[in-house]
Amino acid sequence: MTSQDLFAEISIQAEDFSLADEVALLEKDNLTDGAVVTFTGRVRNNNNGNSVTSLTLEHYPGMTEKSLAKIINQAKEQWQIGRVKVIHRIGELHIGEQIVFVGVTSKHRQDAFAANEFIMDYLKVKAPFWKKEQITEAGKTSENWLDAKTGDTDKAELWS
Amino acid sequence: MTSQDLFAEISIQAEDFSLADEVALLEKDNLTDGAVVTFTGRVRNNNNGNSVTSLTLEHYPGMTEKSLAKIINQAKEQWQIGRVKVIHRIGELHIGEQIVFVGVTSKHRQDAFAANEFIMDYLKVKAPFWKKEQITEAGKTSENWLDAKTGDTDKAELWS
Amino acid sequence: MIKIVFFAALREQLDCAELSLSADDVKTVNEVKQRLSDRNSQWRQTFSNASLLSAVNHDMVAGDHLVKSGDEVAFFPPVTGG
Amino acid sequence: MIKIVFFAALREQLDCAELSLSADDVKTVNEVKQRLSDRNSQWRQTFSNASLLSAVNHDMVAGDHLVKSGDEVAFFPPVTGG
Repeated sequence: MTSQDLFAEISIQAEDFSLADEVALLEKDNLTDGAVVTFTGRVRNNNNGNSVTSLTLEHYPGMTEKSLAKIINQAKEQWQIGRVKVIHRIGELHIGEQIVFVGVTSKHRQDAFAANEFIMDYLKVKAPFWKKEQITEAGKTSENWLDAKTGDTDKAELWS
Repeated sequence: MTSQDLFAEISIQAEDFSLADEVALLEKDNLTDGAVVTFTGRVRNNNNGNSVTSLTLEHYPGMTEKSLAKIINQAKEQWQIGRVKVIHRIGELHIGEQIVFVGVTSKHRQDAFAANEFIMDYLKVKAPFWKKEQITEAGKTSENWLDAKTGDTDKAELWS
Repeated sequence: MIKIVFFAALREQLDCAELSLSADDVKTVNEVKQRLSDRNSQWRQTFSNASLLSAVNHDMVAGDHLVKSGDEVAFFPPVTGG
Repeated sequence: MIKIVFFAALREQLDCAELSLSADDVKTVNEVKQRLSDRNSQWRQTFSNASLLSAVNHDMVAGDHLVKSGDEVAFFPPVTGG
């Protein structure tokens, strides 16, 4: 594999994505990386015990891409990894829908696992995305912005 | 999600598998687990610097399934995880082909990452599979059984 | 001029997505924040939230970060993506 | 009788996949191994490899594990799956 075959791609998009297509791209003509780790995050129905019906994802265009590129570069400095793909969806998303994808290839499974988890941990506290949830209870719909979890900040700090 | 929706499936098979299909089964009717982590291991072309053309995977039928079930149960005792699927292929596999798949769902991404990596680490040192590699160099083909890596044993011991 | 942008709950509380300030009177992010707080009691209360984050030209920065004409300064709540 | 099975490189070195031993003369996995080593010099050399693993009825065990009639005892090299 020559160096130009290594890539780190970031996509912020409203459309859904295909896990199979993304992994196929990570693996295409890549015969040196035996390990592929993926993380997929989806909208679940029990955030904080409320009955979430959908989420709306807002982001800060420009800063989002820059912060994700920085996070990926930090991962590449710490672990021997090959290709990286990060996808984050924006706009309105319903229960069960995919929100985020991180895919990492490596010669070594430990590096693929660590880099993938590091990217997710840092994305959670550094990338400018905000979730607003729509909740329906007793036939009444309300909205509220999610609070950041202190656990996420603590977890990201464990890496440094 | 009721408890019977939780599953841990193990498949030892000669046939290839579809990452997309496996993840779809892990996610189907599963609205409480927002995190899905997958590991895919593939045959790479540079094991120990030799020019590997293919691998033959042998296993110990019966013990394989029992050891993988034990590994999955240990993961379920340590982390809050939902569904688990482990696939390991046997027989002759060529460069680039998929060898192993581990998929784990969880409410919490940290648990999904940790359980998945734990299962792979333990599979590497506890599950009775053996790889024989076919090497072609200067037009000559030879075969040899892979040596176990002491690093794998060390890594598995880190969890205990 | 300095471009100031707001996101998420902060934008809704201020009912404002973007405004401009003269670069003459503010040297740091904290001074930008002070200037915005001085607009009225609603803004003062909103900016008293210690958890607000700041970015200058798309990089997260601390309050003592210097600002100059042409900069884009952003304020927003802790992020909740992923 | 005790069923003995061999895998991978070990099976190839012994040129044997499976055999049976009377349970009367062996009480532990180590005694099974000793009995096999006594077959001839080739087997003795093969079983002198300290890294060989043992399983009884599909569970990995140590050398002092007891064996009885009807057990399946397996010997194999360190595993290399995944």
